[in-house]
Amino acid sequence: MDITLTKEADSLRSTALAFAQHALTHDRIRALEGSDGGFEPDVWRDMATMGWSGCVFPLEMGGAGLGLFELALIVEACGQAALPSPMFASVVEAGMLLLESGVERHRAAWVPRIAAGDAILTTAVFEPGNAELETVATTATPLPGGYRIDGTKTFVRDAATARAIVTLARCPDSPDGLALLLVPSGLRGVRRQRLSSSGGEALWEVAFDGVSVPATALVTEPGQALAALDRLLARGACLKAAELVGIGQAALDLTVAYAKTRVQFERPLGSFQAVQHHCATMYRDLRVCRLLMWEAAARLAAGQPAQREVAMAKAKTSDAIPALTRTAHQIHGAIAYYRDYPLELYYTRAVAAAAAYGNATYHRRALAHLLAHDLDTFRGDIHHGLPVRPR
Amino acid sequence: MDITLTKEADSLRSTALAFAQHALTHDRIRALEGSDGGFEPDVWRDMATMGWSGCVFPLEMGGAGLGLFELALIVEACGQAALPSPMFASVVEAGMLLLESGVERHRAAWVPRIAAGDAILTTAVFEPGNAELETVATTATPLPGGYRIDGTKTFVRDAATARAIVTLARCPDSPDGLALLLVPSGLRGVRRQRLSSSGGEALWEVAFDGVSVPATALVTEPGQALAALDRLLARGACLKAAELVGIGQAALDLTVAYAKTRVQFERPLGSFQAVQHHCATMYRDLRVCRLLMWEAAARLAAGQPAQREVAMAKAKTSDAIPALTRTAHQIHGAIAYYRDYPLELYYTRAVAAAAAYGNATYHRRALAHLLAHDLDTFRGDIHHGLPVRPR
Amino acid sequence: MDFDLTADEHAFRDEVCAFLTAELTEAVWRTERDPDEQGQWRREFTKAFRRKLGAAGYIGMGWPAAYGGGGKSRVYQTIFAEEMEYHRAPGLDRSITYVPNALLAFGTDAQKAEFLPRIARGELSWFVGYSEPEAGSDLANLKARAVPDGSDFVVTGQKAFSSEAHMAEYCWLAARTGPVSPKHRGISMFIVDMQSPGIRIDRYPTLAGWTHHAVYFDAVRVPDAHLVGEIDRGWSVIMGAIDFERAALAAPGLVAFQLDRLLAHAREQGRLDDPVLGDQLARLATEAEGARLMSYWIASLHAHGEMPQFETSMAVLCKRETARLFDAAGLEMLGAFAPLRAGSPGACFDGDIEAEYRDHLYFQFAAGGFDITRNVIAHRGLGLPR
Amino acid sequence: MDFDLTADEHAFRDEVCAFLTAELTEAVWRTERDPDEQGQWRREFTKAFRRKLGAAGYIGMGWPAAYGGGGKSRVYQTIFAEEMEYHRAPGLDRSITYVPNALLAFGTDAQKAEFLPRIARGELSWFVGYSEPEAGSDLANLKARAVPDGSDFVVTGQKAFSSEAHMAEYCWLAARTGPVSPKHRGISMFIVDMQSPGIRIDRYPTLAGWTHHAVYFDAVRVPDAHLVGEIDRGWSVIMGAIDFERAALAAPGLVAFQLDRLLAHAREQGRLDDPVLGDQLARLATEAEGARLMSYWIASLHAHGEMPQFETSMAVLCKRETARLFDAAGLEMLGAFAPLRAGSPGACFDGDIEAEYRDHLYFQFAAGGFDITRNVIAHRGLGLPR
Repeated sequence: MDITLTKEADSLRSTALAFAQHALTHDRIRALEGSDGGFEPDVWRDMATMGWSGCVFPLEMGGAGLGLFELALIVEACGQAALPSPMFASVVEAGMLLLESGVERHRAAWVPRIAAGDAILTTAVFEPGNAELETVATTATPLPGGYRIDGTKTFVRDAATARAIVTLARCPDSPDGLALLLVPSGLRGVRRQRLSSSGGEALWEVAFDGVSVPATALVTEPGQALAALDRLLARGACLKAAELVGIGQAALDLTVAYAKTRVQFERPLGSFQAVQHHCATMYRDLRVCRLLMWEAAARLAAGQPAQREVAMAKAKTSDAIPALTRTAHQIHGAIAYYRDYPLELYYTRAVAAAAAYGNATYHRRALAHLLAHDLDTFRGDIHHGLPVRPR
Repeated sequence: MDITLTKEADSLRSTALAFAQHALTHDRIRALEGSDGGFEPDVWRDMATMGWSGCVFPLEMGGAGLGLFELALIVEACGQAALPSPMFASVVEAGMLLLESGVERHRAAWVPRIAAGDAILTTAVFEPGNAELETVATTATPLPGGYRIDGTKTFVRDAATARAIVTLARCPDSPDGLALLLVPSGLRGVRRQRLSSSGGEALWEVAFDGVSVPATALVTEPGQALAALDRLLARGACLKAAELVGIGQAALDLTVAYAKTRVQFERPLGSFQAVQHHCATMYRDLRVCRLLMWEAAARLAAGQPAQREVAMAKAKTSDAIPALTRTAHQIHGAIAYYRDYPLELYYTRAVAAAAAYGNATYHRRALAHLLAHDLDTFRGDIHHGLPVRPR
Repeated sequence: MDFDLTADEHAFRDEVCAFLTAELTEAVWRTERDPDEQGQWRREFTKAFRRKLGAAGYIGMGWPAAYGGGGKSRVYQTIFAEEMEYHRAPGLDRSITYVPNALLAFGTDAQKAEFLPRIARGELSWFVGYSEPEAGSDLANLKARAVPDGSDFVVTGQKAFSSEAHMAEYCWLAARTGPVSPKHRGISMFIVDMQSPGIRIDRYPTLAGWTHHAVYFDAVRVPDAHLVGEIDRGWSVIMGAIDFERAALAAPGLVAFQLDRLLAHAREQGRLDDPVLGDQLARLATEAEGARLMSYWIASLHAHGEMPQFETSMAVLCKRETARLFDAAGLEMLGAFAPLRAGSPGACFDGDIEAEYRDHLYFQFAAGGFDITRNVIAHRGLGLPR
Repeated sequence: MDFDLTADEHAFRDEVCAFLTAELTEAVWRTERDPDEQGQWRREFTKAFRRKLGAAGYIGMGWPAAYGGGGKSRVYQTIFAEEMEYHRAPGLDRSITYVPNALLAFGTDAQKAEFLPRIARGELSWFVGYSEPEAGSDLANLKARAVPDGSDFVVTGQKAFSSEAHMAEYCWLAARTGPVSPKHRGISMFIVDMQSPGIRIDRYPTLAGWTHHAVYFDAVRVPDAHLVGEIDRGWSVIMGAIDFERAALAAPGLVAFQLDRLLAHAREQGRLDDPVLGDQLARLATEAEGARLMSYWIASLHAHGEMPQFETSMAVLCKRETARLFDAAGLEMLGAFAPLRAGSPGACFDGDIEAEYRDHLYFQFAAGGFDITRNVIAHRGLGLPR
């Protein structure tokens, strides 16, 4: 047991944060929010040069050979800086999916380009009115030599800049009834509409209207889509938790800095006990969030089962970090109510990250499901074995 | 709409509180907690003389002709003073049950004696392991000219001092399958065991082992037991909410008084902003509890449907008042951790009153049931009619 | 003690509800909204609507008959405010709640005669010039100065967080006329014509989407006759009028609307029988009922001639904390779709829940806010020492 | 970064668990409980149990080898503390956590030689004489005095809230030797033999059921040799040793036990699939996991040679707030049966949940408590001004 960052990890985090915090001005970040791309290509190139886009990929594919835990630290740093990039779409979603579950053809073709930052890919999983994945309505109908894809996907990240979209569809050819297909985004019949959304991500609704792809578009071996999807969802939830931790840290830092300098009633705001107690609670909650997120990320990185830990991390961060940003605003007062004060960046990003990959209610339902059906997993690795002393 | 106490009601409340707060010393209250009777007979006689035991009964039965709302004010005052009495068992439970639902024979025989404080009656409704009334296991088996009662009841108030116990049992003779029977507590086969319980009430488990009663023991007309029971449960929940409001007021008063005088770090404790904010929250919550309780009591008193209001009042008080007593202790610190400080009286009574007649979870389930099956009632009398503007 | 509306009150409520339903048609909702404005109604529409409120007799309801008032009790005013909030109607703000009541309490006869009839007709919008960049919660710290010069005062300074300044005919201004210490002394109140030379208004976008204003006064001349109350004694006007604002803020229509919206959503989704959601809606409905009762309790006290003070602050706190519970719970209930904004595919209620989650942030710090209000309750309500 | 126990740590954990399971048999639970004692074990049993802990090598685990210590990292100490709490075993308290570490840090060589071996063997119970009636959170306000007289000090005063005073061989005493102002100066630390003439102990029943003590010192003589640290500089000893106490208090075994108990109850009642209960248990389990990680995070920092300070306070706060969530949730889960106490028909877990709901009240105010701990986090952790 050793819950501390290694020197290397700590150094990675510091480097990432220093870069992320200086990459863009707040004005530029705000300006990017409405744009089609949603990020600054030059900054993404720099991130690739520093090895972040390749961080989690093997050396032989041009990556840095690090793991999911290090990726979480980078995502946290980007969250803390409110820095937009296609990291989530291209690396966390599509890139890692291809790395872990992709057939050799696609892995070899795309992972090195994703790692190098040369190509951006994304995924299309969720559907309108059906965000909880209970059913998938998009279909991949077998045609001679390929498939025809019909359906509408939503919450597709960076669809305007992605070369291709790894798309989930029902498919009768596969034993699990599902297929993940790589759809070049310029194909005829692929249409996209920008979602207007809280936070800084460029999210899209993407409609596939009789889109034809060849049989080689299949990303995973038959019957492997569901497993790949499970891993994608766990990874996405964990890394959104990491982003939330970064958001919370930024909101707390802004608040403490403001409380130390703002004077009201002839005293620094931060000398009022109510403000102190709010800040202490924020700090305590943030620490708990960070530890839960670290645990989930470390288990995923080690390939251990992490259903429980991911659900706990995402449930807790999705509740606590938006609450923390509300308290941050309460302490700031009117000054932070204006768009030119950076706190609002975190306020809105907390809403978006809390809702992405399952909000707190969703993940508590997942935990309750474990409780009902798999008590040992619910209780975790370190437990003492029920029943307790029968008294 | 007029949410203020009438002069008469306000005066009744003041009188009741003044009496209740001076009737017994705290030491005496503590000493009574373990005793079989659980209350001071002299004090109960005084309460009867002042008309409290008769408050809610009609003039022609020796009562004061007031209503349930006034009774709630008296129960609140007794809660605020931690004053034990058989008011709940004899008046709220058995007396009002007989008044509202009893056959003439029993009503005429018992209500005047209950009103005068000459006789104490109680009810036996709940059963061990089965506190939520989903099923009743106690049986009233028809015999020639009467019934044989078998079963065990729990949470029977004041069983040691009650002359008779109005007992709920399954009974094949009744259209609703239930009967309420008046069982003299001295009958052969009636055995009682004191529950050791948080708070000041004398609660008992009462076993009926082949107890024979005549056919005239039936308290209600056939088929009326369930309706009588529904009213009893609503009344009990509302008046436990009233008791909780009294408990909360006492805990807040003790805390504010202590915070004004206790000096720490060369300042009155109450000058610390954290203490001020705790107290303000207690006060706010207490006011909400009182208004919800008033509303429930006023509706019950007027004979209006009050499912929603009673459930809200009991759910909120059962959550908020125990929490308030915890905060009261947090502010007091070590001094109130000792038994000789009166705060513990309220701490333990809050637990007992919150659990009696359905705790917060129970009443929220009742509200959720309304939500699912009777949305209009869930929303309350004053609502604007769903759906809201469709935008 | 009566928790039901009387027949008269019920009729009044139905009348207001019918008025608002008739005025705020679907077409109006389509054409008159403006995301740049606080409250999100076009400013011309707000001004026109306020005139309609005046014509319908809803503005002076509680004033003495001598000033054209209807002499209706606070219960009616609360019913009116509840309906206005529930229907999210424009125009019920400081211009008709705060300023006329402050004028009635502290104005000269001439000032009353000059302004009250026009306010009653809904003709005037007011900007309340209190806050400054360095004077928020600590209002007495304000620095704007008014210097006597002949029969005028000359005002110079800057006001911040200035709601409706861009559409106001007049400003209800606090400025320093006397010494800086003790800070609460030396403040005076003025009525300033917003057409006066020397006034400049800047716009600042808020995170809620709408535009707020800052107002700069550069040697603006205000006649003596528009000094309200005694010179250097403006603090007592500010303090004495606080309750007028609070009482309006405590109206429970917002949380009633928030509850009904979530219920409508749950019903539409067939989730009224979801146990976890049911438990949460039970909690929220209970809090909403508490907030409603608090509001009518304050109204009842006023109707009995009592003068609730910290109790009104408590009612505002209760209403606003409850509204914030609804804001967060609403997002949670929308799940993955919570962040979607107006016009976006997939947005529920046109993104209103997320928009309000941002907008209502000011509940937590403005007009006292959650922390300062707790101070007030502790000091004035419980007598705890400073 | 490794969230799993190493093989060695796992083995140690299993060993401690086996030791405690073997020692705390059903028979022991039946015969050795005493509701009059804090922790509810008979005092003789607690003392005997502590000797067993000593014999098993669990007491000096973290001390330097020179003093008979095992040199085991804080992770092992946390594992041990977690197991002790989970099994609700007696004896892990200030006598083996606080006092020996304070002695190691501040004692003379002679004091270490005199006391450490006996502490390591589990022979000594200590009463920590800090709090007084007027010196609770404001500890520097203490009034007990120690006056030099020849080669002794003469101690007079009163101590309150004195855990284990009735069974202690020694007192670790804070008394005033110097000026009253500034309050933090002029305090000195002493080791006092509890058999000394002039010591009287009174008993006070607590609301938790057990008996607490007050200790009266009437001209009690303490030899110079038992002064700890410099005269008048006791405050730095108190402050320097705070972390020793905090680290032990942060152990997460209590909340793990509380969670498992509720899970056992839900399973027994066939309610593991109740959605509302499931939602609540999901929340509680998440908080419990957070508290566990906080505790091992602190241990990891120590194992790396870092010196966490306010972080340890934060871990204690987190553990204790979580425990209080469990206390209230436990009562709620028991429903109507929640108030029933030990021995009563119908009592679940022999009334332990209600008893702990009372007992754990002290979490909220003792050893800093929730409010003072937040002050500490704000000042030391975030650097907010006083």
